[in-house]
This record gives sequence, C-alpha cells and structure tokens, in this order.
Amino acid sequence: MKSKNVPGMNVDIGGIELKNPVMTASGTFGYGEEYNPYIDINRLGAFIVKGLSREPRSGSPPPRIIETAAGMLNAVGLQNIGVDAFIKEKLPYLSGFDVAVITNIFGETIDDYIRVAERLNGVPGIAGLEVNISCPNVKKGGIAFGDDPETAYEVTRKVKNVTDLPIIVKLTPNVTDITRIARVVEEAGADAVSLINTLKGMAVNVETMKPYLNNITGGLSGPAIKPVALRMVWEVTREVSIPVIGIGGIMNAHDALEFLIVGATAIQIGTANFINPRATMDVLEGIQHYMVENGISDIHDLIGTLTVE
Amino acid sequence: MKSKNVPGMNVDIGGIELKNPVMTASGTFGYGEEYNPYIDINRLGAFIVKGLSREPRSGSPPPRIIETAAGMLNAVGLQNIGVDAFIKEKLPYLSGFDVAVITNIFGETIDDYIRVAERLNGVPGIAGLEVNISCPNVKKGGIAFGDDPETAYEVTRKVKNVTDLPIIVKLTPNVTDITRIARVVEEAGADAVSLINTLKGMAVNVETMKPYLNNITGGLSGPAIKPVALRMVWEVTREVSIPVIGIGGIMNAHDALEFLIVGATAIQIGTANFINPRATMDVLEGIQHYMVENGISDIHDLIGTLTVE
Amino acid sequence: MTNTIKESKKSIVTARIVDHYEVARNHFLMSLKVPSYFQAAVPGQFVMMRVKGREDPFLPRPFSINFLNSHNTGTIMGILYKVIGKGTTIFSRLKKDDELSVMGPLGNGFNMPPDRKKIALVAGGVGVAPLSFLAEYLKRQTNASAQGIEEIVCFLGASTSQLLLDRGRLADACSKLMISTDDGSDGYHGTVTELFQNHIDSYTDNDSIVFCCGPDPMMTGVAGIVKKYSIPCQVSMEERMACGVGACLGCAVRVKSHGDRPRYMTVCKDGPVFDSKDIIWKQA
Amino acid sequence: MTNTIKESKKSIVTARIVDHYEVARNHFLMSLKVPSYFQAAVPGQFVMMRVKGREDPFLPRPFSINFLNSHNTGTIMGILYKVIGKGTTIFSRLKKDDELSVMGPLGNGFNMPPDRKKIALVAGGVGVAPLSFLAEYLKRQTNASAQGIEEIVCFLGASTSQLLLDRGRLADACSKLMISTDDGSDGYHGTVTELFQNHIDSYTDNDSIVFCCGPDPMMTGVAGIVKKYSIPCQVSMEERMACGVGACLGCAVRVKSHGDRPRYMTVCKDGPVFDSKDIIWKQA
Ligand SMILES: Cc1cc2nc3c(=O)[nH]c(=O)nc-3n(C[C@H](O)[C@H](O)[C@H](O)COP(=O)(O)OP(=O)(O)OC[C@H]3O[C@@H](n4cnc5c(N)ncnc54)[C@H](O)[C@@H]3O)c2cc1C
Ligand SMILES: Cc1cc2nc3c(=O)[nH]c(=O)nc-3n(C[C@H](O)[C@H](O)[C@H](O)COP(=O)(O)OP(=O)(O)OC[C@H]3O[C@@H](n4cnc5c(N)ncnc54)[C@H](O)[C@@H]3O)c2cc1C
Ligand SMILES: Cc1cc2nc3c(=O)[nH]c(=O)nc-3n(C[C@H](O)[C@H](O)[C@H](O)COP(=O)(O)O)c2cc1C
Ligand SMILES: Cc1cc2nc3c(=O)[nH]c(=O)nc-3n(C[C@H](O)[C@H](O)[C@H](O)COP(=O)(O)O)c2cc1C
Ligand code: FES
Ligand code: FES
Repeated sequence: MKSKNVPGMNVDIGGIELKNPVMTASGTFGYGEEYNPYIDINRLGAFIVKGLSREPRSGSPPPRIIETAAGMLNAVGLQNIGVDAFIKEKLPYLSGFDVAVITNIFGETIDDYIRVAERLNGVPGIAGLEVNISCPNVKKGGIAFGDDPETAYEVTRKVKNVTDLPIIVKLTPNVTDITRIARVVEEAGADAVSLINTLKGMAVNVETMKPYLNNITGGLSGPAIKPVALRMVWEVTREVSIPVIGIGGIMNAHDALEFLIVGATAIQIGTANFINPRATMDVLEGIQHYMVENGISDIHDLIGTLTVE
Repeated sequence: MKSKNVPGMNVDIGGIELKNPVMTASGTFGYGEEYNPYIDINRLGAFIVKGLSREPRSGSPPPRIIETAAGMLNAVGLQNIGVDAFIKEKLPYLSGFDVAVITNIFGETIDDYIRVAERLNGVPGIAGLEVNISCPNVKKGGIAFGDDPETAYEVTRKVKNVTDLPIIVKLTPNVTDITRIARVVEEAGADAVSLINTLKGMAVNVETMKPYLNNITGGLSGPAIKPVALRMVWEVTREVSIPVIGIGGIMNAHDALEFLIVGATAIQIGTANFINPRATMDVLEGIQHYMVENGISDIHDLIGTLTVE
Repeated sequence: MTNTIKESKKSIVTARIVDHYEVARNHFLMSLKVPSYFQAAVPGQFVMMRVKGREDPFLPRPFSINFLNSHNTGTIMGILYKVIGKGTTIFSRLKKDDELSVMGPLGNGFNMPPDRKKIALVAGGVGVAPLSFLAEYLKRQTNASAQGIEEIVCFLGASTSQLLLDRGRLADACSKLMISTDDGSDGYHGTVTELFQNHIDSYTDNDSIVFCCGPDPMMTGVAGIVKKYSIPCQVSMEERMACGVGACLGCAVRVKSHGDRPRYMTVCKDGPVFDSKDIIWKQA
Repeated sequence: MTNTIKESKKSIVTARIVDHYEVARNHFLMSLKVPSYFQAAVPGQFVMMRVKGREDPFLPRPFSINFLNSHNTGTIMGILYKVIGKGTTIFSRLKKDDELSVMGPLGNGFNMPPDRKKIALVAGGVGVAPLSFLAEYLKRQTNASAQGIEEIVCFLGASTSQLLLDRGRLADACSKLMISTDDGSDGYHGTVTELFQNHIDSYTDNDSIVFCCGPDPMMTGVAGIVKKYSIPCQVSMEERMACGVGACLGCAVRVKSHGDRPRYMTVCKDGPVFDSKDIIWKQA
C-alpha cells in the first residue's frame, strides 16, 4: 500500500494521540512479548496492559476459563505482577515499540486505585491510564465500583487528581443504565470512557454438578456479547462528549466498523487474539480496505455515521 | 418408556401444578397452532402465551430480526391480538390440551397491566399469569418497569390485588442487581419469578450504515445469553424463597439441567424452538434420561444441587 | 398413548445431497433426497435449511423449492440459490453426501384461479427459483386437465446473460420466453419490469394473471404496473426469518388495513405468496 | 517498512489432513501436512487446532505432537487424540483433504539432562501421545550421539488391551515395554502407577529420570512415588486453554512458592512440561 493512498487513521483519545484506532484489550495480550512473534506491535494504535494493582496478585485457582457459545468465561482473578514489577520488568520492553502504552489499573479500595495511579505518574513511556471500575469494592461489600454512580464518580475524581496522564474509565456492562455511569465519570474528569468489560456469567458441569470455574462465576467475552456492547457504545456516545472506546466481541474488521459507525473513536480487541493472534492486524487492514473502497479518506468521516430512519 | 421407570417430574410453581418443568417461553411459540404439527402439546409442563396487552398491537415495522453470534436480536414490538381476541379466538384451542396455560401480560402503564389482569381473572382455562415487567414504562419516560425496584413492586402488587391466579413475575436482565428486583417482587406478592427476558442489543449493517433492525435496538436471545441467564438464576434462587423459572439460551437437555442444578424449579424454552421445533420434547426426554441414568427418582432431588467447593 | 401421537408428528428431516454444482457464477443448484411426502408441495412453498450438526450460522435459511422429482429411488428436491452471505457461502462448500436439516414444505404457494387463460411469469435474478417450478407445474396441469390455460409467457430478467437461470426449463414449460438483461448481453436491454411493461397490452383484467418473484424494486415495479391495469398478481415475498411457521412474528410484511393501525402479516405462514395489491409497497 | 517485519512473523497455518483414522475405539490418529519449520519441534510441545472456516467451537484445542516425519514431499505431523467432547467429536468427522488452522509448535518440551542413564516413560491412556514421540526422539539421539542413555523403559497403561495405543512404536523405540490394564486383559492387572511402583527399585536418584503423561490421578500417583525416591520426573500437564501463548493466564497450574501467596504458572508458556516436584498436586 502506497502512503498516499493510506486513509487518515489518527485519532485522539482525550489527549492520547494514536496512529490508528486499533488497540489491544487489557488482560488479553499479556505484556507484549507473548504476541510479538505474531504481529508488529509498532502498527497498533495503542497497547493496553493487563490490569495492574498495588501489590502483585496470584489470581484464582484453576479452572479459570470455560468455553461458551460464541464466547468464553474467565475468572483469572486479575492475576498480575503488581505495578512496581511492571515498571521494572515489563515497561522497558514495551517502551521499545513505537506504540502508545496505556496501563490498565484497578483496586479493591479507592486508596488502592490512588496508589497505583500515583506510582505510574511521571513514569516515562506511559501514555495514559485505563481505570477498570468493574472490580468488586471490598469496602462496599463486593458491589463493583462501576455499579454505583457515586463510587464511580469518586474513584474517577480521585485518580484524576493524582495523575497528569489522560484517564480512560473502563465501564462495566452489568448495570441498569450505563449512560448514567458514563455521564458521572465524564463529570468527574474522565478524558475518555471504554466499554464494555465482561458480562458476569456462569456455566455448570452437569456430570459433576459443579460450576466449571473455580470462582463459580466469571466474565463473559467474545462475539456472544457483541450486540450488547454495540448497543451500549451507541447509547453512551449519544450522552457524553468525551471519546468512547468500543470493546466487546470484535473478531474482524466488520465488527470493528460497526463500533466506529455507531460512534466509537477507537476499539479494543480482546478475546479475538486467542482465536487469531493476528486479529489486531487483520482488523486494521480491514478498516483501511473498507475506507479505501468507500472513498473515506479520514477515519473521522466514518465515526458516528450511523443512519437512523 | 414404562410408567414405573419414569422419574417424578411434577413441580409446583407458586400454586400452578405442572406435570413436568418444561415450558415454552412467551413470544416464541405463537398460540399453539404453529408448533402443534411438530410436538405433542399435552406433554408440555406449561404453555406460556405470547405477551398480551389491553388492546391489540401491530408491532414494529420490519426488519424485526437479525441473527447474531449464537443468538438473534428481535424487535417484534410485542405484536399481539389483544386480550379480548385471545380469549375469544385462541384460548378455546389451547384449552383443548391437557396443559397448564399461562398468559404472559404487559402494558405501557400500570393501569394497562391491571386491566389485562382483571380481564383474565376468572376466565376458565387459565392456570396463571406471567407478568412481563421488561416493557418500557411510558409514564416514566421509557425506563422499563423492571429496571426500578419501586415500579416493579408497584406493578406486581397491583396485579396481585386484582387476580386470583398465581402470578409469575418475569424479570429483565438489563439491571445492576437482579436479586434486588426479585426480592421486591417477592415481597409484593409474586408467587414465582421467571428470568431472564432478552438482553438489549444492537447490530449494524456496515454496507448501508443503518441498524439491522428498524427499531434500532432489539432483544438478544439464544445460547449467547445462557451464561448470563444461568448466573442470574443462580443468584436469584439464593435470595428468594418463591420458585424460580430459568430462561435463556436453553437449546437442549444439558442446558436445561444446568438451570435446574443451580436452583430453577422449571425452565422455559424460547429461541431453540426456531432451530428445532421439537426442542421442548427433546429437553423433556433428555432430563428424564439423565435422571434415570443418575438414579434420580424425583426432580426435586436434582433442583438446586449445585456443589460449590 | 403419547407415543402414538408423537409418531404422527411432523419433524425436521435429514436430507442428503445427491447433486450440487455451480450453475452460474455464485449461483448453485443443490439436489436433496427428501421424504416422499414432499411430493405434495406446491410451487411457491419453501423450506428452512441448516447444515446438519453445525450450530453456526445460528438460524436456518429459507429457500423456495425449485423442483421436485419423484423416481422409484425416492423424491429429489432442487434448491437454486445465490451466494450472498455467511449461510449460503457455507452451503456452497457442501459436497455430495453431506447432510442438511430441512423443515418443510412451508407456507402457501401460488394459487391458480380456474378462470385465467393468460399467465405471465415475471422473474428477476434468482427469483426465478419458484417460478420454474410453477411453470412446469402449470404445464403439467394444463396437459392433464381440461383447465383452460391458453398461454404461459415468462419474462426472465437478469443483470447479464450468464445469470439467466433455468432458461432451458422455462423455454420448455412456457409458451414463450422473453429475456431481458441489464447490460444488454441478451434479449431486451433493460430491466425485466420495463420488458413486462412493454407487453402489458397482451393482458387484461378478466382473463390474465401474473406471478412474480425477484428483488424488491422489481416486484414493486411490477406491482405498480398490474395495479394500473387491474390485473391480478401474486408475488413471493422475502423477509428475514427465524421460525418459518408463524411463531416468532419476525418475518413481518406490512399489508393494507382498514383502520389507522398498521397491519402486518407473516411471510412464512400467511405467505410467502401474497396478492400484490394487499402489500404496502415501500416506494409505490 | 512494516511489511518486511510482517513477513518474518509467525502465524497460524492451514494444515491439510493427509491421513485420518480410528486407531482404537474413540481414539483417532490424524496426520497433517505442516510447514517445514515444524521439524524443529521437540517432544512435549503442542499445537492449538481449529477446523478451518468454522467458528464453532469457539476456542482452539490443544494437542501434543505425537510424531513428526519429514519426507521430500513435506513435513507430516501426527496428532493422536481421544474423542471426549464437542471439539474432538467434530475433529473425528474430518476427512482426508479437510483443513485445520494450526498454531504452534508451542510450549516447552521434555528436557533430557545429559547425566541420566535410565529413563522411565510412564504413560496412561492417550497421555502416551507425547511420550511415543519422546521415545523415538531419545532413541535417535542415543544412536546419533555419544549420550550415555542405557535404557528406556516404557510403562504403558490403559483401561483395556485395545486401548494400549502406540504399542508397536514404543516396543521399537524402547528397551522394554511394560504393560498394564485396569481390566487385566493384557499385562499387569491394575494401574500403571502400581506397575511403575513395582519396578521402582530399578531407578535411583542419581542416574534415572521419569517422563510422565496421563490422567490427573495417575500423574499425582507417579509424582508421589518419585518424590519418595527423589527421582527426577517431568510431567506434561493439562489445563483448559484459550490463547496457548501465555497471554490470557487461563491455563494456570498451582506451583510451589516461597511466600504465603499461592503461585500459578501457565501450562501453555511455562509448560506443558514441568518438574513434578514444582507442582502442587491436588491429592498429594
Ligand atoms: C420464502 C423465501 C424464499 C427464498 N428462496 C430463495 C431461493 O430460492 N434462492 C435464493 O437464493 N434465495 C432465496 N431466499 C433468500 C435467502 O433466504 C437468503 O439469500 C439467505 O437466507 C441468505 O443467507 P446468508 O446466510 O447467505 O446471508 P446473510 O449473511 O444472512 O445475509 C446477507 C444479506 O442477506 C439478507 N438476508 C438474510 N436473510 C434473509 C432472508 N431470509 N430473506 C431476505 N434477505 C435475507 C441480509 O439482510 C443481508 O443483507 C428466499 C427467502 C425467503 C424468505
Ligand atoms: C498441552 C495439552 C496437550 C494435550 N494433548 C492431547 C493429546 O495429544 N491427545 C488428546 O486426546 N488430548 C490432548 N489434550 C487434551 C485435549 O486438549 C482435550 O481433550 C480437548 O481439548 C477436548 O476438547 P473437546 O472439545 O472434545 O471437549 P470439551 O467438550 O471442550 O470438553 C470435554 C471435557 O474435557 C475437558 N477439557 C476441555 N478442554 C480441555 C483441555 N484443554 N485440557 C484438559 N481438559 C479439557 C472439559 O473440562 C470437559 O470436561 C491435551 C491438552 C493439553 C492442555
Ligand atoms: C482472559 C481475560 C482477562 C481479562 N483481564 C482484564 C483486565 O485485567 N482488566 C480489564 O479491564 N479487563 C480485562 N478483561 C476484559 C477485556 O479487556 C474486554 O473488556 C472484554 O474481554 C470484552 O472484549 P472481548 O469480547 O473483545 O474480549 C479480560 C478479558 C479476558 C477474556
Ligand atoms: C421473537 C421473540 C419474541 C418474544 N416475545 C416475548 C413476549 O411477548 N413476552 C415476553 O415476556 N418475552 C418475550 N420474549 C422473550 C422470551 O420469552 C425469552 O425470555 C427470551 O427469548 C430468552 O430465552 P431464549 O434464549 O430461550 O429465547 C420473546 C423472545 C423472542 C425471541
Ligand atoms: S419466521 Fe417466524 S413468523 Fe415467520
Ligand atoms: S492458554 Fe492462555 S495463558 Fe495459557
């Protein structure tokens, strides 16, 4: 492909400049080394790191995953090496690429979130924070931060206060009205929102009469959730003015285009990587191809073009 | 199969005696004539009628359905012939079968619900009401009755007050905490709850840049939603003491068994009928087979037997 | 007791492919071995098909019956289809002896009123599928009975000559075959709607009838023409389907109603064949 | 610029079936044509496989490499598998010339320390799959090099004699083949763990090594035995997988840790072959 024919793909996510709207979704792409043999990480719009917590976390006992119809459940339990080890051991590797590195963070208390955000502030090589508010709030009896508008507001506000980095708040779909949460986190200072995280689900082994996951329930991802994700992204883009990142069941360029058309400024690819390690590249090339075919020279002429009668 | 080997399959749903736990899901089985050529309706535990409103409703313009990964979206728009025509034209046919007929009802205002319930009260041949509270509440600006605990309480209470029939309240999954809604409808007098109704979703045609459904969004059903449905049924059975009916993506006996094991007293089969018109019979036979194989002589020894470590 | 009832019930059947090939670019003819009760099917009826043992695509796909042949070895059903998406792409890769799950015959076929002498078939693209079956059916009826059909003229249109499907069968079964192609590579250079319009004078409201199947704009056009001349016309409609039997109300088509409320019928159960004047045509 | 990098990247390959048959009830051997770089694979490595062009089942399935043969016509990889669920049932219906999407070779294989003279392979059921490959590999190494392997004994167990897989290959490659069956239809009447225990005196902590693959209880049993005698043992672990490369953290296996916090490793990236004493065995 000659440069002069390449359509404009740059997008700005609340101050983070991306060369294209294709990102990896947190927790599905390791820390970069795993898929480096398969794709050219330099071609990604952004790389979102596996969720980081203040201290390292072991995660849940196995079984952690089970396949479902057009999807999978996972209960990895947010296993991660912790923010310090990330900075020391993983970031140097990721910094070697020409890609925006966005760190996904989470905690069990608001204080946890603040500490991780503080620790990452000023660290060279980090372009932004994605704040995962789908985690159970230990202090509030396990109700997720993102379930409750007030808590969502508080965590966003407090993280925003301790960082100079743009913050993307990642929303949970397990709520009655996701637009409400999106509005409050916008108000609290979020520079962008990303959605959706996984839907809470379950599967049972009828031979053993036990849940398939050691954790009983897990997060549903993959094409099964795409219709729900797309609907929520569409709803949210109409209610907030910050950029929206679409996530959920994107397997190919066609799926990604649906999200862009309903109004997402960028998209993340999660579970698809497991099926096709080149999924991010295929999506990127497919979007470019579609734009060329349809004479769209800039991605902004595609975003939010849904026609409703 | 000899009678003496047939395991006990009777269940009691808040006063409605069923010969077995297999029901048809509202809106997926017409008024009985459509699938009568394919199955023996007498063998069903219960027949749930397409949602009825006070007045006939035309429904939404086409396109009304679109396939998705392991599921489908529908925006039929609750088309129905209205409660009066149902009683006159359809009920006599259904009454000819030896099956519990349960009428699913809905409205746009609480008054609508009350009127339909009143109209059905005392009509011979009806075993119970299923109250669909997933519908948008016109008076509350389109927020569904089932999204809001207070409204869910009110509609349940008021319907209960005007009918002598057992009432099953059918819950929407598009909420933050379905156990909360289940608890309030139990308090309001529901004799049972059924869940889940469809998840709200969307799909976009990237060629035309239009939503696939005329209604823009629609209800997601089929195997894609099963993990979410199962999780919600499991959560609700632990929080209420009235019977719970499991619905969502049940395609075969294996799926049905998962719902029974997590605690559902009965199950409904919806979208599966479209793929296999004999799905209800296959599920029934499969449950029986499983019980015989595992030496379970009564279905109650299967319900709620999930083992959690 | 229940068992005896069960046995007499309809069911989805497993149908083996006995022949399958590409008749024209992206168009395939699949021949399936079906139970003998399919012989009762009439032109315009359809079947719902899935690849046996495959869960994806999720929903079955509707196809008109293109022919039915009975030999002493069994009944063979033909499906003439165009590859347009996921389901038809998967079908197109199936080979002899692969199996499908087939539900049908479903819906209401074309209905030939006894007083009609002149028949026009108007077919666009793969819409010819039910009409070739109808032409042969009517010809057989004409030969067998005293029914007074005087002529069957088929107007067959396609984008280009290679895509004029079932040409031979139609030439045999009809009194006359009129061709149109959008690119002028054969017959009239233009749409089949225009071609039909050019011959409308041969038809009258009291002895003629039109049977039509093709893409939406073409059927809309034909419906507009016959309306002007009050010629009865039956059209085979398409809508996305799930159940195929009238249970899901998914395949709604808007029809004329007396009151204010819009009225919908189901393509699968009330159709797929409708009287063209009952339909509310989008652009008409 | 990006393009040159792209070309050198690994990818999922399309592999055509060149041979496929049922070796024993519910057990199949599939031979696939793979790119020549597969020749570098070592025993214990695995591949992730899906039927090409099928979206259901959703996730790829992991299988050990059972053999690799290089001819001048290309490289052939063997997969020996048991039908246990949806994915393997679908695989079992594939025919010659059908295609799979294959990712691999993945993971870390068995590792033969140079100082070991006596090798015991302990195989249960289809767990033999990587061990036949290993036996042949070690035999080739022994022949080729000066490595001091004195004997390779294979303990092969199955529920019944018909399910003693790869018997011929193992008899050829090993110094000795010891058989056990649960039903006593061949060899020792009992489990392969018991059989191995009965011969444990032949092995010592300073010259022996055990390579083991089979069902969980069997590996737990073997791990318990070798622990008692301090004999090094490598086991090939199984867990449900999604990515196969260490990205999803789904295939966790609990390993010993120094602190209080449990510690997990991934079967796909850190394994599938582990030192048996690093694993926290469920019943051990
Ligand atoms: C009663 C009836 C009879 C038919 N007979 C024939 C026939 O004989 N030969 C033939 O080639 N086709 C026929 N069709 C159309 C055929 O059903 C569709 O082409 C087919 O379902 C497309 O499946 P797909 O998976 O390849 O496409 P998809 O990937 O599902 O869809 C591709 C495109 O086709 C449209 N589409 C999908 N399903 C339908 C549908 N049921 N009706 C109309 N458009 C649809 C979608 O909106 C989309 O734009 C008939 C349709 C009906 C309703
Ligand atoms: C590294 C590795 C190498 C393997 N090598 C072989 C081999 O050479 N030959 C062989 O026959 N099998 C092998 N297996 C096991 C094989 O992957 C499973 O039998 C297969 O995935 C089952 O797929 P299914 O769709 O038929 O079963 P499913 O329907 O998916 O599952 C049926 C049952 O198998 C269990 N299961 C599913 N996936 C796995 C898995 N990945 N690991 C363990 N259990 C699972 C499920 O919990 C369920 O109880 C290997 C597994 C791993 C992890
Ligand atoms: C195995 C796995 C691990 C995940 N870990 C995280 C995580 O650490 N933090 C987070 O915000 N989301 C996590 N997610 C959610 C994904 O980032 C994404 O939001 C979700 O999977 C939906 O997208 P998909 O359908 O494309 O996978 C994880 C998902 C999977 C499947
Ligand atoms: C075409 C269609 C129409 C439906 N109509 C109704 C309805 O009228 N009332 C209602 O309560 N639920 C209705 N439902 C929801 C189903 O009863 C059921 O709750 C849902 O589809 C999930 O189950 P399933 O996955 O088995 O289909 C409808 C579902 C479908 C697919
Ligand atoms: S396809 Fe269900 S009503 Fe027509
Ligand atoms: S399968 Fe993903 S980490 Fe092992």
